[in-house]
Amino acid sequence: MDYVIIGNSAAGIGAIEGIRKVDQEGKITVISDEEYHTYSRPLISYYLAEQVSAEQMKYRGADFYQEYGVETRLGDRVVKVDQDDKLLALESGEEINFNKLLVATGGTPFIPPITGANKDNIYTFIKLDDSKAIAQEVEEGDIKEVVILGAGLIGLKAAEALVKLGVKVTVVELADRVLSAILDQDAAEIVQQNLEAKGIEFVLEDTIEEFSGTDRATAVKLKSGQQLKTDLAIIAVGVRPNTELVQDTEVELNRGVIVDDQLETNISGIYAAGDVSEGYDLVRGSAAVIPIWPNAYRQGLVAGQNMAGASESYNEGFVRNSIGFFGLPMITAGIINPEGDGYEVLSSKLLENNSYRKVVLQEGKIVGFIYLTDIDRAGILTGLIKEEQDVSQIKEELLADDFGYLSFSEEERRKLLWL
Amino acid sequence: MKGSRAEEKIMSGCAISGILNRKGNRFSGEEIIDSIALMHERSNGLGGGFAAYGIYPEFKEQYAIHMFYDDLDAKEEVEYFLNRHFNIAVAEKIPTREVDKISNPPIIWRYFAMPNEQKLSEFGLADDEYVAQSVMNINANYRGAFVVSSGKNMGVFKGVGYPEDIGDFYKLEEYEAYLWTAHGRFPTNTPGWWGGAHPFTLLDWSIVHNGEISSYGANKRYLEMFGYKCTMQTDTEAITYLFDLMLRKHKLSLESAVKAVAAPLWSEIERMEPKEKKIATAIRTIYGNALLNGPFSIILGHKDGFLALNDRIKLRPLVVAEDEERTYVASEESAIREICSEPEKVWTPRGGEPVIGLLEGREEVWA
Amino acid sequence: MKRVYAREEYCLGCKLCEVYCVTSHSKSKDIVKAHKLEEITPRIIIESKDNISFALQCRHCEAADCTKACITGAIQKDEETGIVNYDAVRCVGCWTCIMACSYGVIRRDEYGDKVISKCDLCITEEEPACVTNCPNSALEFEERE
Amino acid sequence: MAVIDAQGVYYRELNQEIKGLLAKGEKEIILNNVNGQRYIGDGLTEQAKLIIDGTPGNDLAAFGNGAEIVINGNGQDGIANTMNGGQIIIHGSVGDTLGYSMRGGEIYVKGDVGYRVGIHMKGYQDQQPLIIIGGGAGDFFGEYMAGGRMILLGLNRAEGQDIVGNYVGAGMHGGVIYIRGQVEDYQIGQEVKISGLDEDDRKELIGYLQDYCQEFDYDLEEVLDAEFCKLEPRSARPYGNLYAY
Amino acid sequence: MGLDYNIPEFIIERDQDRCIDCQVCQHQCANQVHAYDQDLEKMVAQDIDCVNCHRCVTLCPTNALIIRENPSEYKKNKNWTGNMIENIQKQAATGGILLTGMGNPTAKKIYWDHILLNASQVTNPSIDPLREPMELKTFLGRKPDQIEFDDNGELKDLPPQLELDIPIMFGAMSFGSISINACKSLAKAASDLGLMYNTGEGGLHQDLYQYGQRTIVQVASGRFGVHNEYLNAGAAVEIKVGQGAKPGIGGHLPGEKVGAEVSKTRMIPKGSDALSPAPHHDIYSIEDLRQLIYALKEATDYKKPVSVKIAAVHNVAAIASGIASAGADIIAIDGYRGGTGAAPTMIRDNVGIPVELALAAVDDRLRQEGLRKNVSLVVSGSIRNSADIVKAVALGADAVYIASAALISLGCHMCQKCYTGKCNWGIATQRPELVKRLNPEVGAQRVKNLITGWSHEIKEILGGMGINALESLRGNRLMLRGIDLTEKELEILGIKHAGK
Repeated sequence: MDYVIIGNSAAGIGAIEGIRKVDQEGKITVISDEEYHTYSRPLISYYLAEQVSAEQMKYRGADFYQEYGVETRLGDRVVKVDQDDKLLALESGEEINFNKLLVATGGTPFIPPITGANKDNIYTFIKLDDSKAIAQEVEEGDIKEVVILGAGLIGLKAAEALVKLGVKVTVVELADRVLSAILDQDAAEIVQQNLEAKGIEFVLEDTIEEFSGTDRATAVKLKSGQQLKTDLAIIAVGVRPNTELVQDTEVELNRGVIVDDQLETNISGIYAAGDVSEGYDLVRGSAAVIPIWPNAYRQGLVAGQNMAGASESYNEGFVRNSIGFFGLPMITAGIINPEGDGYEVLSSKLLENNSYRKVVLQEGKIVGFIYLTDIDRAGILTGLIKEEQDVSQIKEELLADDFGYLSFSEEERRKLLWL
Repeated sequence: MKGSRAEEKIMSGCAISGILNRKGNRFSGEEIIDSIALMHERSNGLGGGFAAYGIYPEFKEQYAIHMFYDDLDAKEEVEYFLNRHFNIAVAEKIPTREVDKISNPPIIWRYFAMPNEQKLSEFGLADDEYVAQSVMNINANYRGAFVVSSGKNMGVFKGVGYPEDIGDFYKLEEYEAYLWTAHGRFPTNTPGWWGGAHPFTLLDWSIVHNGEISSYGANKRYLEMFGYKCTMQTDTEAITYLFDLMLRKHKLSLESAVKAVAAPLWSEIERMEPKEKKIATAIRTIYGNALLNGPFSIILGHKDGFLALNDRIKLRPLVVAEDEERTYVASEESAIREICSEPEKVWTPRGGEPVIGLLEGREEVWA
Repeated sequence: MKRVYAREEYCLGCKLCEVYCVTSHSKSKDIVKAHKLEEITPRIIIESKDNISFALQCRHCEAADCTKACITGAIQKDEETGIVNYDAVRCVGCWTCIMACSYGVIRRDEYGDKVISKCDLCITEEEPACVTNCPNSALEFEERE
Repeated sequence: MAVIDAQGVYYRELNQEIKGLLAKGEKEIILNNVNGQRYIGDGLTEQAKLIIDGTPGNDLAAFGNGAEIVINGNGQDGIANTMNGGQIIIHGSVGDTLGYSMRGGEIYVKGDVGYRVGIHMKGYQDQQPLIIIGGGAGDFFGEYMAGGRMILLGLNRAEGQDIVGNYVGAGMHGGVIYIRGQVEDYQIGQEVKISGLDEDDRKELIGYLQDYCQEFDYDLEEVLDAEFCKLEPRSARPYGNLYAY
Repeated sequence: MGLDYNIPEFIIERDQDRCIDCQVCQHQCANQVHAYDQDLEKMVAQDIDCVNCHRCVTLCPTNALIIRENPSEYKKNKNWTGNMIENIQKQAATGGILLTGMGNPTAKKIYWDHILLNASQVTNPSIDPLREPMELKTFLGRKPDQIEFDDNGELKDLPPQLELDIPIMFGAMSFGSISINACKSLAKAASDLGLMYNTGEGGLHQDLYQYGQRTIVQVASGRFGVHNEYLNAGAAVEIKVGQGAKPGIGGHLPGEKVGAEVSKTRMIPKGSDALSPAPHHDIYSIEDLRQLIYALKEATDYKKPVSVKIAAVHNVAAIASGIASAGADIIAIDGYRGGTGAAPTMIRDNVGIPVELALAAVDDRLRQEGLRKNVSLVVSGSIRNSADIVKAVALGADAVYIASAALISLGCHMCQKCYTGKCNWGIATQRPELVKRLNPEVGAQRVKNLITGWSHEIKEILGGMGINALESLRGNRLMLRGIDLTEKELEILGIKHAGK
């Protein structure tokens, strides 16, 4: 059995580990346009901030491929997928047969149509190479001020890293708050204040119209007319599924590659997992791209097992994030800012220590939450979402500081904790 | 009494020997003397004695009461009692001879007697019970007097000295019995007391005993509830009464009585067949205080034979041998071989395993 | 595999398990020094209110979500021992594991620098310290179906 | 070679005569008509041989350390009490407490033995006491055993006679007992474990039995042609947990 | 309040160098003595509330706590001792009866400690109990004089007997006075060890029916939870006439301890006081006792031995003799040092007689009357160790009840505050958060350990006497000698003075 995996990040590694749970013999080939040993993408901001070494970036040990019997084509690129002949053509000219194919090509940063966006010192920030290039600029060049477009997870992690390196950062965000996808207004305010306290400046409800300068951008002009000096700029307004590779095949696409609960596409033998895929969202009850690391790994793992003949399902996916800036941690999941009827929102008062909690219920079940600062047992809520546990009896206690299994009846507790 | 009766319990180590002619043929006391004498080392000269069964054929229906008296006053008092309560056919001194090593004997007398009919009906007792109570009465209440034996057609000859000298003293070569038992004593109290020598008797039960019964205090107080008076402070007395209680009064079989005095361990009872187990459990439950605890080997003599037994974990020795007519038991094999150099069979019983020697034809009675 | 199971009907909420967990994971192994001189977050969590209390620690799940969520590979399940191991060197403190653990038994180490606090079953000992020292046998270390 | 007629001789005289002969360098003494004399051969250290016809009394060969004693008949109780060396060969059966606290030497018994045989037998340094018994044994066999070897063959038993009684190896904390036959769990002390023989055990056993069988004219192959079991202590410290401090 | 007595009885000393502020003491004290003071940033204690139960001392992981008696002294006075003064102060403040728990703490003579045991030397061997058999099995129940067979030679059945593997039983302590977990611990231990557990007068909780074969069900004056199923659930029935700690008076379980489970078990309404009358109102004389004994035998189809428990009082021997002839199979005698959950102090400390003397007198009397061999005798009232048991058996007892010792093995530290219901050891309490502190598995194991240790000791002592079965010790007073006893005491005990 020949397994081919396109992509060498969480989903790809999950798939390798999944295949090997079932099939110790089959040939596995991993192809990635990045030349690196598998590394952790979420760590690129830590790398930029010099908090982790290149060695520490490795997502699996140095002998991982050997141990798992994996052939690698790193730094090469698939240029064509022949779904009928089950053949891949690589940029290097090599052709590779497959019986089972996993598309785990991840996402591509979206670059809005801004004048001058192609200048040399304008970067996106999702790959190690991005981080390395920026790091080099900071190290070599005279980078004093940076403008970042987008106050999402990526933009702010880049901002945090750069501030730690002593750079002045201004973040421009079209929305009315930072981290609008994962925080509500109250929480966003706390986070923003915290970031501002560390020196990051924000321009909200605005966007960049133009990068000016010659080869390198030296200033940005905002839609509001405001001008900002910049020595380097980062565009972090979103990531889209990298479906390019299968665009010419019969693999069915929506925003991402559509997969069933076994992570298989409409074409038998071709699977997709990770940020490129569009699977079932437990919270929304419909298909969605869930571009987060744990989801990618789980999808990869399940896809791998199924490619090797197992029959595993995965429909527990939903968006959840654990992130922190300058020691202010937050964990959020699911639907944070519900729109429409049928939701019940519980939220705590903001406390002096910046602790904040919010839980969103739908039909007695948790569909989303925010834990800010006191995050230690947030996983309990994640679990309750996953278990689709009815919490209507204990909703008074959901926001309590010491919320835990104590709030459940003994019977439920024994079940949930398998005691 | 010659030597003093003990105030506290007497402990002793000993040698025992016994010979039964199963056909009831009688033989002289020489052999039993030779046998017990061989184990001289096991005694210390403070006690020796013999029980002989079948020695008084001419008076076999009468109770043969052997007595020790310290003085004539005691004799007079007891005889007054005996005369009132018994019809005495013969009253005579038991013949003895001068023996160097035997000194200071009491007045030794024997009576062949039957209970006084009138008294018997007055008390409403059977002969044996009447005699038994009389014996205990004398032993308890008459200072300077001691009943040595009180069975029919049997007698006990004992005293302070090595057993071979005691045998010589009593001229045992002149008696013929079908069952002889003998005892050489090693008491830890000195001086020995004539009444304290073995065998100890009641009616025709006689006990020779090697060892010490640690359960004495429990056995004694148990017996007292049945009217026995343990006045001798010896294990042997208590053992005799226990057998009297179980065999004569409660009519237990020899086997059952053994299950009381050398009770099978609970772990053994656990492995028994249900019926046997039930009986063994009942015996231990009812006769718990009859358990003889501590090291012992005993020979219980009676008119039909003997029961030899050692304690259930066999802390004292016992050897048995058989030839055509006789069964031998002794503390040491050499004591048997001394008088029967080539027995047909020699064996050592297990702890608590009774050896029962009976006259031919009497087996049924004891089953 | 052998796991620690709490029996809340006998948990006193005395928190001696925490005390001994800290001692067991201290450098000094001395109960007083461990608490007075070292800064250690206990790896066991007591939930306690009114008459109910019980202790929780890492369940060392078969399909441990934390290992799948970990962005650095710092948490991995040892296939042989079944123990979910944690490598503090690789951990960057992103707390994704905390998000993933539905038992809520991974905590930030309040003293350490960006590391988590999580039960390791006291692997070098015969039995976890919390179990050994529970005064009421409210914790059991055993194999269950 | 000297011959003594022991008929009716008191033990002290008999033993003095034996010791006198040995002191004069006598190497072999035959004792005829022995019956019941105690302490024969006690404390002998000479490399000499006593041949006894008859039934010697208790405590034969106590504290022995070198002599060879042959009994052409049965022995009584307490033979080889605290023996340190030498050899005792008994052509008949013996009584209780054979080889109490024996530390070295060998005892061969052709027939049966009584209670508490090999009690507190112990090995020390290169001394390994050995008792081999042709017949059966009573209760408390190897009680308190702390070392050495005992082999119980159970040959020529009477009808219904068990090969060994109860409480075998009670309190055993050293040494090995080999029994030619089966022992039930209830028969052994709680400190003892029963197993079958492995190759090494068999070799050891054959080594011991060769001489023995020759001595008594037993057929070695026949003796070996049976299932043996091996009894060993579970621990050298059976009562380690008995006490509360 | 002004004049009321409020000097702490105990002083708590905390070694701040060792205290790690773990607050275990705080979590464990039901009297709320310990607390963490946020301002002082350390643990502090309210000495006045401390009952010296040692829960905190025991659980403090760094041994940082010491509890001392308050060293404040009264002016020296052998007559008006501090204790006397404090009692008066308490009564002056309240007008109530002085109440206390557990057994008599006064310094009266303990006869066990004046009796010494024998051992074998030379003339007979001591027996090694570890390797040689050593039997403690005991049967309680009525025994016939002799074994009897019917005409077919079949053994006639004995009257019902309780079979004990060790001559120890757990004395009566009701569910209500002690917690369900304490009951479970004792019942399970009894079951595992082959002993007996006694329900006391609190009925039998449904969870304990499984131990019925190892249970003596008690019938007391309040008849709590007594019904046919209960009577037949146990292996024996005990009529409780009296209790050593409070002879002649009844009992009182306050309503706050009558929770749902106690209510169900005792079959009384939740929250109502459970009052036990001083006498049984169907026993005003000995023939009435016989009537009740046979009523119980009828109700249990003559399958269960019936025990009668009395307090050791002045004419105990005559009473016991009456009980034996009234048909009881077992007589239990509880001495004046016996424990209790609650008793008026004056009664506990001043009524009744020592069980040692009572036992000796009863055993003698029953023997004189030839009854001792038929009826079983159980004694209790502060059996503190295995030697006490050996002495009791040698004096004449068949078995003993232990209660305080069993509770101590469960954790009790004898603070004597059982009646407050705030037992920090989860024993004498019905508060769920305290009850759970006694894990019955742990409890049962601790009790089992105790009894196992004692049984080893009893065997060692027996072996030393050269005895390998307990029945050979029973009533064997030759194994006892007295020291520091008067001729009269020796006479009553039926033993000689040491040296004689």
